Amino acid sequence: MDFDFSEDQEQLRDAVRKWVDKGYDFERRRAIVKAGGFDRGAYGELAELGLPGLYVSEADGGLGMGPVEGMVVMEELGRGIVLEPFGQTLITSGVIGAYGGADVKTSWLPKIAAGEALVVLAHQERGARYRLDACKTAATQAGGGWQLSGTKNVVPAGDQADTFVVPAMANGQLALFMVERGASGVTSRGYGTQDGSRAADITLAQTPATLITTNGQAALEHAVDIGIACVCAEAVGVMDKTVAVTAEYLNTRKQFGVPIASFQALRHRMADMKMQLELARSMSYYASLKLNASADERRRALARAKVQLGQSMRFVGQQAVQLHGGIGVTDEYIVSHYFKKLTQLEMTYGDTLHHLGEVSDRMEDTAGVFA
Amino acid sequence: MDFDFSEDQEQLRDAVRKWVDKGYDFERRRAIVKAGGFDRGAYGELAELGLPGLYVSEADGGLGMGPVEGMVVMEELGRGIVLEPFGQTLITSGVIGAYGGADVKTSWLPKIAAGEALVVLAHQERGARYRLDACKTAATQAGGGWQLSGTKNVVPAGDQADTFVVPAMANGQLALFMVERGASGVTSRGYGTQDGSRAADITLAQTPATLITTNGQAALEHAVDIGIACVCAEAVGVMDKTVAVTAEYLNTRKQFGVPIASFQALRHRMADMKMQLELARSMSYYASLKLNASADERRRALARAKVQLGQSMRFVGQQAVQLHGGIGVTDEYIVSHYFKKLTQLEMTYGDTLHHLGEVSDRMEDTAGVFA
Amino acid sequence: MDLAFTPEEQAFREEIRTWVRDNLPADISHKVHNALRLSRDDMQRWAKILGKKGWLGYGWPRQFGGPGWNAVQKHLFEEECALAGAPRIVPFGPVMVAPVIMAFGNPEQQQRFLPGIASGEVWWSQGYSEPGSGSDLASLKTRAERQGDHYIVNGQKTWTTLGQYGEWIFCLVRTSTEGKPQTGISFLLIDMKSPGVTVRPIKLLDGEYEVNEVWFDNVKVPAENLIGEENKGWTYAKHLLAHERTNIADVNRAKRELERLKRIAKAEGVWDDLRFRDQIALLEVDIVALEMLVLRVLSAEKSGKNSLDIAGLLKIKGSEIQQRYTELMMLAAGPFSVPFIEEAMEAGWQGNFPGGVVANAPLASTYFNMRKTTIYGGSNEVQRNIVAQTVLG
Amino acid sequence: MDLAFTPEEQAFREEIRTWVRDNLPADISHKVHNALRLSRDDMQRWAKILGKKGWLGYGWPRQFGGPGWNAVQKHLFEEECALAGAPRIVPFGPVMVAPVIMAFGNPEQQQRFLPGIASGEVWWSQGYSEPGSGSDLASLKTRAERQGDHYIVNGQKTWTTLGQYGEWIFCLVRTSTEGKPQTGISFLLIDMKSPGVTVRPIKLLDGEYEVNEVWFDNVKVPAENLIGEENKGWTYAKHLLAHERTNIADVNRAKRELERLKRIAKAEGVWDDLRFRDQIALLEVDIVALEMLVLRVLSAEKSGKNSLDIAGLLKIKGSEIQQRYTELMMLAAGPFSVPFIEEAMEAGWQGNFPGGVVANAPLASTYFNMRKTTIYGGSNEVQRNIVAQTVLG
Repeated sequence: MDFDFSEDQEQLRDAVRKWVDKGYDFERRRAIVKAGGFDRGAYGELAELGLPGLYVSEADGGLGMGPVEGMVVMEELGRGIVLEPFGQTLITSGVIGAYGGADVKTSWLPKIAAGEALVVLAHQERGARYRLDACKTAATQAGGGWQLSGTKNVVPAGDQADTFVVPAMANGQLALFMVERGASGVTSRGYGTQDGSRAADITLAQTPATLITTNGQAALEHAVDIGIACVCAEAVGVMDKTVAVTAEYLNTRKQFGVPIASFQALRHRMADMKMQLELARSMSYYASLKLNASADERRRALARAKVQLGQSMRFVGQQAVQLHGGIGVTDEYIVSHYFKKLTQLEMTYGDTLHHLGEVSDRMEDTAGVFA
Repeated sequence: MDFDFSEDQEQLRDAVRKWVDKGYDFERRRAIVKAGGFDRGAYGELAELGLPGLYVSEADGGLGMGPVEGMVVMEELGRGIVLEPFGQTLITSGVIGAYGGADVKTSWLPKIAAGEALVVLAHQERGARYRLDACKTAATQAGGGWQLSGTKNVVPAGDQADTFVVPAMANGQLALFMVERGASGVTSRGYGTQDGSRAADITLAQTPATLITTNGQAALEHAVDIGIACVCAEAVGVMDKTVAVTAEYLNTRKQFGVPIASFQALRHRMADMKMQLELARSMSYYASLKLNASADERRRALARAKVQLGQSMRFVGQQAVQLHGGIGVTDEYIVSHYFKKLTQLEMTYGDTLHHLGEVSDRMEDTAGVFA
Repeated sequence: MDLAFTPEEQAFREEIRTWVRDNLPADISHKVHNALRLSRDDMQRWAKILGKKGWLGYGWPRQFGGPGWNAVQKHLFEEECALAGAPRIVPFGPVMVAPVIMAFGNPEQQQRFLPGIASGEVWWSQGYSEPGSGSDLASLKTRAERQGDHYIVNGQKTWTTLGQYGEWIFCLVRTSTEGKPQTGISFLLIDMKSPGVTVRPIKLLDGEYEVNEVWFDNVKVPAENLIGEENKGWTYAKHLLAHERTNIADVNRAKRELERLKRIAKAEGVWDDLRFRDQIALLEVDIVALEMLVLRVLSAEKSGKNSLDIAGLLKIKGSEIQQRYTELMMLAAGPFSVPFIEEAMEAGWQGNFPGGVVANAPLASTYFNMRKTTIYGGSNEVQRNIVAQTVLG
Repeated sequence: MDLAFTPEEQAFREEIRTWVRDNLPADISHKVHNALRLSRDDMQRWAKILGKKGWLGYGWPRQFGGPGWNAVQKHLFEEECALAGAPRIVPFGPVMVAPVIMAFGNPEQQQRFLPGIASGEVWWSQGYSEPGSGSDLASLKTRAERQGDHYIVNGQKTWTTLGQYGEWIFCLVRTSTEGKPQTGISFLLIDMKSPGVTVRPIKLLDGEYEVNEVWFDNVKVPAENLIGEENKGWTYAKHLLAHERTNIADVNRAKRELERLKRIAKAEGVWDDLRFRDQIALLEVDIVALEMLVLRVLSAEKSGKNSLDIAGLLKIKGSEIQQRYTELMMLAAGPFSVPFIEEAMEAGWQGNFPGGVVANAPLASTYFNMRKTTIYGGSNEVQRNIVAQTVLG
């Protein structure tokens, strides 16, 4: 039982933080939002740090690191509300590494690790909401391979990514495939999202696809759990910065001749924000540290984590805006962008009520970190 | 649309308030609690004011008044956290008046109005929780009359009341009966309750009973709705006094050389208590003013009211104790008794979650006071 | 005590309902019912229709050309307009500055300004807040110096709602720095076309331009535009605040939006999800409770018997409810509220919104925008201070 | 970073678990698991069993006869005791005054007082709060005047937990009225059998006697009972507060009580009610989050690498969780938590509780009693002040 970060992890954190502070300031971010919400150059800079290979084995050209390192990176990217969907790389490299055959791994993992291929998860469909077992996209066998038809919505950077990991129904059960954006029958329509980043709807029409695994339900649940851990860690970074920015504002802004940080009602609100931040950070640790547990244990833990993070994100985001007053709802001032990011993260991979249901369904007689 | 009280109503309020202030102070109440939680003498004093006849027609010796007058009285009794279950009289006289045959009415209503018969609702059974359609007590026809067998729990003043209104299954459907406590086969076991008042378990064994109505489900729902309106009004009185007592304490108690009412965090808590009080008062009006509406409309309104009151009671009660600090959890100081009363009222005739379910089940496309 | 409206009140409601049904343009109500963007023209078109009928100044007494309605009638008018999907009346002219002009302006000012307000021809803005003066409004610094028959105004106002359309602005300006801050403030009407007035719209978090910064650089304002006496402006402003009535709770709009929330919940498949539905049920209870609170205030105003000093409660609860229904609408759509496609918030857009339900397009933006409601009009923290004062002294 | 305990830590836990299983009297754990009344004898019996093993002072260093455990070991000991249904150790002797005697007492005091504390023979109480000094503890007024080789103590303490059983009491007393209030306070050990000491139990809202008023009327206290220097008592008390550790969160007890809540929910038929169950699920998440927070603090203490200044958070969240599980237990039983039958809260009662489930008897009383947790030990309002200070300065 040890929550200290290793020296390597601290170095990793420093490297990412330095890049965010120096390489990804608010002005650059604003320009990227204006240009559509995704910058391949910025993703390339992350690749120069070796980050896309975080989950990729050294044999496949990666760093062979694990969830804690992923958490460290996501926290720092959250602190800078970085738009490029690095978490997608962790999800897809993780799921390919865990479920893919040797062919798929050797074709894709080195390219992912090198930053040459941005691979994202394309699973969201109309009507499924947050359920992972409702899928209309169909996979059929044609010749020696597979063809997919269907539509996936709100795919992160969907019109910019190179390749998709796509769940589809194959012979009555869920399977996971890789689909290249340049393949025949793929159309994508991109748009900005509420947090300033980019997404797209992807339509597949008899599009050739490579099978990752026929154990699609387990793999997709695992993929989404990696996604949840990423969301948790990213959110901790976002909230940490949000709390700091708000504290600074309260100490600067004066009304009635005194800094508004002197008003007890606002001080207590800050204390409550700090509470939510630290509970969230604790549960983000928990999420990442349970990511390699058995599927049952992992699912229960990740659902619990998302419930805590959902509550924390909503409270911290809303209160940060409130404590800023008028300036908190402007586009010019940074805090509203953190708020919007938190809002979108709450709805990513299942919102608070959804995961409360998961926790409720999975309750046992005893509960606890070690129960 | 008019929420002013008439002069008669104001006089009624003054009369009850005067009795509570002068005739039912904290010391007398404490003595009654110690003696078991019920004082027939105190009930008799209410009868001298004519109150038990409030819902009884003038022809039957009552005052022929309605829900608003009932609300006024219950508020004032709540202000003094009066132990004697006057609401039971409104419930039973109301349901007998609305559903009973001429025989039942003329036998019982004059006695109720005169304060000679205290009649209470005995409907709670183990296993039913707050549901009104789950009843194990059985009614069988024997000779020219009915006999009841079964057990009712937590009957208000059950070992002191003269007569019970009892729901029982008769020929496969719920019917409502009157049972005298002195009748054969009745055993009662009395005990104190959390708020200091009195209740009892009542067991009936082939006990002779008088039929009020075979339309028992409708009558019981109506009875409980009257009960909810009483609880709402009583709770408003309790909370009104609780808020006042707490405000006084904050202005008196000094720490760090100043009244603690000067701390903004406590001031805002007071503002939130005031909010809950006024929302509760508004919904208590709503409850009483909807008591004579159609069954559907009445049910929807009373469930909404109980949800609001439940939330308000819990917040006001808990925060009043908190703002008092240590003295708030002592038996000696008055506020804990108000808190316990509010706690018990929340669980009377269905708690907040129960009625939230009722509201949820009954939602329509539009909603509002006049929708 | 009676919950029902009188037959006269019901007949009045019927009359309003019929008239609104016959006169509210369908394209405008369509936008309101779907939270689509309203243009300046939309707002002014409806204002002029009301103005022609004599109802834009629906709270005005007869002597100034208003209908002379009582509190209940005003509420019924507001409710019928809200439920029918009418845009909210832009309040700065008819609701805010007009009562001040009526109460404290001279006959010349009344004749000069009230007709344009009543007809909806002239767009008014409010110049109160300044960058350094939010909750502490009395610390405002915009200076007006008397020079002969005019004032020279210098300073900056901010959070001026819809000020980009403004033709006139009523301002609190500092005419004296002596004594308490409140005592040196005057109430001045300024033509926004005057040289030296600059308006800069502020982009808000949802991408919209709704509030503005307004600069005054040696702006020359005729002394005849001063309302009442110099240095008494604070008193007039407080009078105005006292006239912000129950409509602050916006319960009628909440009822309309609750209906919309239920439509969205059904379309998104969460109406049958007990967890989500319970959230709606809780909101429904909140809205009914708020409506009862509003009705109690109206009744007290009508009878004059009891005064209910609970405006702060109406503001707090009303704004929290506004935030909650927009939050639930967004959460109902979940991932399908995530796309930010500005064109899809315009009426008549023919594109295909992700998931195919264009009604989801404005949900997140509206949620973001509504964060303002607990901040403006006296933040809810300030309101709690006020409520606490009534309880604790 | 690693969530798992080390093999050594796991072996340690096993050792504790086995010992507790073999040594905790079943009649006592039965009472704890069912929230039945614990007598003075129950508490002291368990204390003496621990004392004999050398574990009553489980936080003590070896030099004073303690086991010398690190933060994680102490936590594991607390957890195993809590889950097994051991009574909480009455903290005033072994956890509160002992560390002060170790740090600031002289060798004679250490030899005189520590053995009786370690063995559980002597019952200690705490004399801090006074009727006028709650959150503002430094304003305390109980006077101790030096007269030759002793002090004469006059004044009143209150909220003295279990003081009715107390044999010794450690007090903060005023020995000087000069300078800031904090600078004139001394730390004095007083034999409660001294003439002039009067103890009056205070009846609490649940009918129990748990706290007391303690009067000092010209009580003669030998000067050798002064800890450290005169007028430095505030420093020692702060040291003591700094030693109140993660156990303040009481997360281990919360885990045990969550289990009990689930049993009650099943017995009362609300386990399958999705609405009620969701409340339990939310609490379960709260408890896991609190446990993670506690573990983070322990890890930081163990490694000494990072210090986590979040004791205030542990107190706030821990106390809120305690209140919440008692509230849910009561609400689960609903009407069957309403009877107040005191005898039914004693072990071995043979009566028939209404509805037949005697486990419901203490639920409301426990809920009422737990309202204290957000008040005592520094109210949650004071804790929020402290937390805000760490964030805002």
